[in-house]
Amino acid sequence: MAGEKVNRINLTEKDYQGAPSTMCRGCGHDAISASVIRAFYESSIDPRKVVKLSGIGCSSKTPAYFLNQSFGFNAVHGRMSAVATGANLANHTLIPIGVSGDGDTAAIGLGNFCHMMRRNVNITYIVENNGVYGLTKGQFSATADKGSVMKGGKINDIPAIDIAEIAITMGATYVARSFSGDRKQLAPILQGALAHRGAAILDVISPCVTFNNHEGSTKSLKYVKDHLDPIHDVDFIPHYENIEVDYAEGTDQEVELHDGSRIVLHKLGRDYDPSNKTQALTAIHGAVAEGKFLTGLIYYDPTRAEFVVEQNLCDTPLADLGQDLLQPAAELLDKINAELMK
Amino acid sequence: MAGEKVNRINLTEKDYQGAPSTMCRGCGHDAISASVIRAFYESSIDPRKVVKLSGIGCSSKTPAYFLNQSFGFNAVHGRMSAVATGANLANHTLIPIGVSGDGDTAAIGLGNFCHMMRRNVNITYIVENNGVYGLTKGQFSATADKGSVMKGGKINDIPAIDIAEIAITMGATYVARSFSGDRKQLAPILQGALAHRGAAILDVISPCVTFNNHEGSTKSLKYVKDHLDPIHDVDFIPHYENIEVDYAEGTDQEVELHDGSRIVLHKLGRDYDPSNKTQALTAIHGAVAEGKFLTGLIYYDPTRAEFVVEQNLCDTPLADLGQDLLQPAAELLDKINAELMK
Amino acid sequence: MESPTINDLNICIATENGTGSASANNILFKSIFKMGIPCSSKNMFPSNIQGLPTWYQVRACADGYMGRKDVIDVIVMFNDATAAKDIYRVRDGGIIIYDDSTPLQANLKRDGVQYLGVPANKLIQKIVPASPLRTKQRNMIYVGALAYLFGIEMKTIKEVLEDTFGKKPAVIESNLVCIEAGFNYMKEKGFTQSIARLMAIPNGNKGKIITEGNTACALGAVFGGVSVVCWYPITPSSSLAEAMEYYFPRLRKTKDGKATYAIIQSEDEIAAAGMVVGAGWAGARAMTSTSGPGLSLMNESIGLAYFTEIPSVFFIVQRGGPSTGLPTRTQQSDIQLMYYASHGDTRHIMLIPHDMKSCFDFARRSFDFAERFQTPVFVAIDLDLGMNLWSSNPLVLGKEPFDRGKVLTAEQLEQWEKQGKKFRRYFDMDGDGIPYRTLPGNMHRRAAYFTRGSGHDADARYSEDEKDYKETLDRLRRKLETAREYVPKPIIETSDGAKTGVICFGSSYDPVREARDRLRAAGLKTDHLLLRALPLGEESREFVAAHDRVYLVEQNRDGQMAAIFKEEWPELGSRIASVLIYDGLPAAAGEIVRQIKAHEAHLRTGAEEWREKKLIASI
Amino acid sequence: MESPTINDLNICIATENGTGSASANNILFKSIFKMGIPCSSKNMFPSNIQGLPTWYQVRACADGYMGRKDVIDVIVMFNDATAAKDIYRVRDGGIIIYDDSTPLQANLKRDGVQYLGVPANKLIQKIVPASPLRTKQRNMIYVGALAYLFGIEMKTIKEVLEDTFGKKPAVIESNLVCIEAGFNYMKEKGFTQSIARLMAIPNGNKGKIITEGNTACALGAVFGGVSVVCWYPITPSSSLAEAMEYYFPRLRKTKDGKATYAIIQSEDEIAAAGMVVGAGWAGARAMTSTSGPGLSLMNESIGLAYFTEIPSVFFIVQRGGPSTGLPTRTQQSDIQLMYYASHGDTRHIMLIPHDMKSCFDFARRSFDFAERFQTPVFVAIDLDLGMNLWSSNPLVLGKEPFDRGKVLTAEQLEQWEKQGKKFRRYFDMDGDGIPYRTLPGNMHRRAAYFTRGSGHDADARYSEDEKDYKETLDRLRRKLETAREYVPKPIIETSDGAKTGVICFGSSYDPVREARDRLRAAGLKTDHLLLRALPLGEESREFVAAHDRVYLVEQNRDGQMAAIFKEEWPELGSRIASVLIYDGLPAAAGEIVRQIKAHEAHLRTGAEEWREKKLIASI
Ligand SMILES: Cc1ncc(C[n+]2csc(CCOP(=O)(O)OP(=O)(O)O)c2C)c(N)n1
Ligand SMILES: Cc1ncc(C[n+]2csc(CCOP(=O)(O)OP(=O)(O)O)c2C)c(N)n1
Ligand code: SF4
Ligand code: SF4
Ligand SMILES: [Mg+2]
Ligand SMILES: [Mg+2]
Repeated sequence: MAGEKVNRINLTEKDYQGAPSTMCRGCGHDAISASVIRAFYESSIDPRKVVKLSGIGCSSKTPAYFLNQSFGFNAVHGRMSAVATGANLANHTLIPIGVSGDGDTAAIGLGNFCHMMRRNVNITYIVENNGVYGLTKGQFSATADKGSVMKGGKINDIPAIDIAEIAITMGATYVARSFSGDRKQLAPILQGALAHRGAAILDVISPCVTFNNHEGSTKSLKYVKDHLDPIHDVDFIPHYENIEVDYAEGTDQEVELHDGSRIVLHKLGRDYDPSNKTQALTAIHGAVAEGKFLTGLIYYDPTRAEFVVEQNLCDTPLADLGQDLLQPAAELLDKINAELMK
Repeated sequence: MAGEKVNRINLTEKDYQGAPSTMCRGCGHDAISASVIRAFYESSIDPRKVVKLSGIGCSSKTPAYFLNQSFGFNAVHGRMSAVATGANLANHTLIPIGVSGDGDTAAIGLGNFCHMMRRNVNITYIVENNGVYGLTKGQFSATADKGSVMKGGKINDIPAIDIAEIAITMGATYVARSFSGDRKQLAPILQGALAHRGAAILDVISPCVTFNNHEGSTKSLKYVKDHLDPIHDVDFIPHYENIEVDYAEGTDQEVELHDGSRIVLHKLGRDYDPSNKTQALTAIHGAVAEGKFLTGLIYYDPTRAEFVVEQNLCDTPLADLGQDLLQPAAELLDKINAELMK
Repeated sequence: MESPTINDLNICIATENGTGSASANNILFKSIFKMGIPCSSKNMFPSNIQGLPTWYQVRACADGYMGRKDVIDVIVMFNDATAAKDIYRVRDGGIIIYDDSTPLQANLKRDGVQYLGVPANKLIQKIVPASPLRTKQRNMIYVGALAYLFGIEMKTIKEVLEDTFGKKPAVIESNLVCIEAGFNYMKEKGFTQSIARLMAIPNGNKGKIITEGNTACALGAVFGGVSVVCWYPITPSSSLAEAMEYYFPRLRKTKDGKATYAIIQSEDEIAAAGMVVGAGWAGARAMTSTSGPGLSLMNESIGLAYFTEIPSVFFIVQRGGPSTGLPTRTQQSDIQLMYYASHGDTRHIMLIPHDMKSCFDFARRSFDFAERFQTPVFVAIDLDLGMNLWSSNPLVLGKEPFDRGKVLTAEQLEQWEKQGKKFRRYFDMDGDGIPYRTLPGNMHRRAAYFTRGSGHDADARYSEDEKDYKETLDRLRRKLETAREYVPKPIIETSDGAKTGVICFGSSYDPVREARDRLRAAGLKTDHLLLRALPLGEESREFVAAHDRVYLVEQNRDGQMAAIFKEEWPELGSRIASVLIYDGLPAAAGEIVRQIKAHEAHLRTGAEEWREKKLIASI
Repeated sequence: MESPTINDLNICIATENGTGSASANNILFKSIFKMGIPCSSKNMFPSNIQGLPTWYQVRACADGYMGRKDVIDVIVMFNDATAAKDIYRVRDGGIIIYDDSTPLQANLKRDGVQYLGVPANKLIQKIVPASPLRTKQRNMIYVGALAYLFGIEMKTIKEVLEDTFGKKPAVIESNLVCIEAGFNYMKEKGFTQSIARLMAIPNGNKGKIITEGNTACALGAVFGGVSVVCWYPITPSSSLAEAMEYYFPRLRKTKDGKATYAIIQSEDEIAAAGMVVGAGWAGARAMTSTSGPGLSLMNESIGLAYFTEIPSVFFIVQRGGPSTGLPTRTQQSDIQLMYYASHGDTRHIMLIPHDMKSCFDFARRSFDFAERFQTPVFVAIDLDLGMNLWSSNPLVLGKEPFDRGKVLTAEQLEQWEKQGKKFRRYFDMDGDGIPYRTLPGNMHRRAAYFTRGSGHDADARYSEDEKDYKETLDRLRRKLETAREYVPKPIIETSDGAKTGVICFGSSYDPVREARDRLRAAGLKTDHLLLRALPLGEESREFVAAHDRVYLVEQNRDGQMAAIFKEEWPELGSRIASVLIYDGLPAAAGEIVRQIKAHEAHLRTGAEEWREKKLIASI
């Protein structure tokens, strides 16, 4: 242990690990877990304040493989968004990270997912997007591209749902896309999401090496690598670091997050303003038309209040309130009785 | 009867009526039913070839109030899209018209609705959008605008789902918005939808005079009338009418539908190309930002094949196939047995 | 000619909904109540907002029976659409009050009843200028007419108007004018009747409240400390959540005006259930309320809560099923669905109130049960209890502290460690099947665990091991066995030497009480067991065993509760005969008496009954 | 030393999943099968794609019992993660085959068994160059080792390799080399064993097929004329729909290459059920397939189909519940959920196959039942039947024409009109509870009607009338009564004078057959009833009535089928004792024998049993 690097709260990166993974060797999901570990470590977040939530699928198993010291809830297929909303209401001081799959989120879970975003529930919600149902052995998911080929040869005849597009449309306030293999991009995006209060949706392309890694698939490792289209390079500066960054005028852009942390976007050849909804959608449409994966912080809306704020909840988490605050006085019942006598 | 006007198949408009309505007097839904009757009559569609589908809600009751001679199915809450998809597969020669509410479609039914559009299932799908749950007495629906006031005084704190926006995003191929009170616009749009093969989604603002017609509501009759923003005037020319229309160069635009019918759009002061997805979304965003209801044919995609075509179904409706075609020969089973001996 | 009964009268008012009759009916009912007469009301309304038939029954009953009465003494026939049938709803010798602004149509005439015409349309045209109000206030005419005919005091009516419309004298006045018009018309015509008279009973209903089960449940939950409510509108449960929306801001704000609750209208029932599970997991007292279709949709999440052992409360206000069925009519037909909800081996705790006080008490205590047993708990009522007005003694807040169950705080965990005890999320340390839990946010380094709906071991680790799995299932069953002794016990009434028992639950209670009195009068003494919870306990077994024959009254077609009895105690099963009411109307004593008498007249053995079953449905 | 049994051997292979052992196991099983020896296989695999423990059991059984055997003769211990437990899975006197490339760890040693080491890692390193294939082919080593030890013929193995890999001689060769390496190593070492020998039986399995229940069901549906299939992936039912995706294009194309079917992977189970209802309504033979969680989600739509009377078929492949439970293990724990599915009073027809032929036949005929009764029909199997390989006589296509039920064409409607008969959608013209229907697209002017899940009258008009409503419910119940006589009858085996009966269904059949033989050998004669459908019929009642004691064997914790018997015939209920297996493993005769013997040794009355129940779960 001696000499091992620790973060601001004196934890090593190891302290953020979980149980050994049971993913297939090479699965993109494992790479994402590693980025999650990195992000929490780097942001010095106390794992005991974190709750890990998921649905059902290979992806949804992964919360067991990071942050061993956090509470976790592997719920039912497609309903993580609802469960997370409930947990958030019960205790808004917890830091929720959700992991889901493209089947879990965009097929069975689509309706609830959309409404969670509409409410701007505070969560860092990762869709580990591989275009297939991994755990049930390789059927097309709703993010499979039209024309993509299944392992058995079947061709998908319906257009894909674009997670980032629907997230922006439905009111998510922090929307990014990344690639499981790109920890350099993904980790700071995750840190930003954790600092953001509201629905942060991360569409992370995460190749399924077992069922969707063949010729003809548009989510194979090779295909994805060949078609990445990053908007910008991303850096994260935590709120407690008082760094004054030297921005290259016109090429770097700073985005301030709710807790004072900042995300710095380093331009890559194009102008891009993540706070413009229409522009964001246009950029996505353009990339999709070219068969590319637009990555980076695609959309960011700092203005909307998160869900629990709209609910005007008391500061103490509802879960922590005692009978004194939860039970009105008996006299108030008498008053109501009196009214009901009229 | 003598002297009553008949259409090309010798039916009077009365022949398209249904049972007496049980809507509240003045309900927008009744006005829409009248437009439906008008559209079918004008397009000379044989009601016996039509199927009427709906979910649950005031709106969903209305199929009983038009086209008495058609089969109808008032299914369960939010599942009309799935039921319609099944019916379409069983018999693709039927002409499906679906009526739903904003609660039915945008709340409980959202996920299934999105996937129906993704599949481009052939249907004319009307959302009778009043921003509330009428049948359960006036709670906010998912299309209630942020800031809109409920009858009891409660204020909605979540942004509305825009039916047209989500329809375009999810792959619907004919997307329009109209107003229950504007039969002149709605009827031809409906005729166009019926001529279109694919998912035609009509977001029809339809004030609930009982629960959402007060000051502070953004879906009251008055508010809606004051905020309509039509893109164009709409005319419908059925395929059997060989009219050569004299278009005012630069102001009229013709849209050809799958059966050879045409929709003529008469410009109202702005250039608008309904075949441009990004432009359509931008126009919607613009109108929403101004608190306006953009109406007209907002988006049209003639290129995508409807769902059953992608399924390569035989011409005879599946429902009409006999045992001769449905049951493979016994010898084929023997062959399979032989394979299973290996 | 019969001589008038005193305070025994059953009035049925037939109108069209959306015409404002609700207000008139309310005044009528409350006036009788205010006179101190025991009375009840039943609203048979359509699943539609305007223009469909609706019936409202007000029953005054000196003997205090609150159930619906199926024999109608007077019908107010104010709905043309149903008039042809309505004239036969009234008993022979009864009274039909109709609007004789136009002459009575021939097909609306029948023998053996007294017709009394009141020209409501004409009267109202004189009083109210053409306005939407006119249709509404026309209904006040029959209030006045009934008042005159049966002796409802105008002074009481005025009081009720004041109570109802509070500080709006203009409204009070305008209604009063119409009521008086009806009253005076009858008086001028010199109409009389001789079937019943209502007479004030001083202090008769003193201290009594009037409320609906949904309100009582809502208050129970609010006083029970619920802090997360997620719901989706559905009749007849919406008004439960809406009552909470009304009471929460008044009762559950902190000093600085912040909420100690969250009440969320979700996008559907699956979301509502999911949110409740999430909130229960995170430590809040969480609930949802719904009816049949919503319950069906919640099935998967209920199984999740059962298997992961998350406290969660489901208020189910039953309506007519299957499918959309009759959303505005009453049934008790979701009993099996609740008890067995979800796939796999599941059985759930159900609390079954039967009156306003138990609605309040059980709602309040449901959270104690849910947290004690770490499991979904159902509070099962029905439309009759939930949406009809019931008179009741005032609600009383019990003094017991909340039972938060086996939750370990960080401090307790520290203690445990010192004592060498290990926190194991799913370990049955106490032998009662109930494990200990910690709440997310607990900062003790051993507090965190992983919750999953898939197989797990006693330490909450993923496991597909057959022994772990069986152990979990066995422990869950053990938990249910523990619950048997814990849930509210049945209330048993015995009379000396009765060999026949009657069992019922929920809204059947009052009709059964009345039916038993009638049966006793007819020579059949019965004992009674009011079932108040599932799983069944020893008392219920003993009750069945102690009687030769037990009638189990329930409001469904298939004898769903009887099936649960038979499953538990097959050896006693053949003693149980089902009394089944399932036409959507609130249970009435008359039908219960009829069925029991028919059964007594023709006692059958089990095997015969089985053979006959095939025919029964067609009778 | 025992002398070797002939063709009686139970091998268990413990590996890690995703390592390609499935292929080796398949070759092993098929080789024994090809030798003509009656045999069966059970796959206990994890709910994960790679890296978790998996066990595969191959049982050769001269007596032809196909159930899982809980006594294991030989274990192939190729998974380090489970080895410490695996060594105790094998019986005393049994054999452990392990990889002795490295020496056996101390904790993996036990007494009373024979250890045989084969250095699989070392051998494979020599044969296969470092490649992903290596891990996979390492498994072939144990095939060779077992072949040598127990006498599986190499020539048969070669045949199976050829059958399996068809035209890929390189693959055949590379696998063969590995198998031979294992074979030769054992031979060189001169290893012997004396517990069992496998000996070819000429023509032993001649004419037999090997398949899975999911495939047999899929074929049944394809030959049964299903034309709309909507499904959502879920283990263990996915392979049913996937088998259809495989067979449809081969069997159900028109001459011009178009499809006479649609098979749609829907976005969730609610959509799948909704689509099926829509398709059934529009006249197609429509089905879905799912497992517990999907069934829970489909509840609302099932009620819709029941109440609107729409033919629809639900294939339910049961797995370990509740909740996500054990998705890759077997149970029969959704019996009550299927039978009572949805809210309100609902009961459904269930077909319960028990072998490959009945899977095929019932799947095929399910559409006849659905269309005849215009209602949801369940075909209920479980993972054991559905996903394990079973040997069977060939599937035979019955010659009966489809029964499309009471569907009226335009021509028939014309006839009816002439005869003065009126088409009334929900009218019980024939007294059997089943009305007539027309299909959308029927051009007769009287054909159209309106379908709704809300209350309706006999003419399909909206109705909230209590009489209409009760009539509908009664007729639906009558329909169920009609179905009792119509559904597949139980198969009854009696032996002279047995006072004890055994009832089982589905995948329990073979284990029960074996258990009964063992019990008979031990002096307890039993009769047997194989239940094949719900609702229950007269034969089942008579069977229970004819025996003093009836053991009802089922694979769930709560005795769900027993509850249905008790509900039907309470007077017979106390004769029924439940034999319950619910650890997720396929039922084994040993456990059934154990439970029955224990029960016989300590016969209890119903009341005692009830008191004990509370303790049972903790045993
Ligand atoms: C209600 C329900 N339906 C179906 C399933 C089966 N199921 C398990 S995981 C899964 C899909 C997972 O796909 P995805 O979310 O993309 O995750 P991945 O495995 O690809 O990471 C399905 C359909 C289930 N568990 N529950
Ligand atoms: C599963 C289910 N949940 C809830 C309901 C109750 N319900 C009936 S209609 C309705 C909302 C209808 O709103 P909308 O679709 O907007 O139609 P509108 O009445 O406004 O035309 C609801 C929630 C139901 N019938 N089924
Ligand atoms: S199956 Fe695919 S998604 Fe699942 S663990 Fe393996 S590689 Fe990853
Ligand atoms: S309640 Fe509203 S939506 Fe329903 S019928 Fe009345 S006006 Fe129309
Ligand atoms: Mg996936
Ligand atoms: Mg609405």
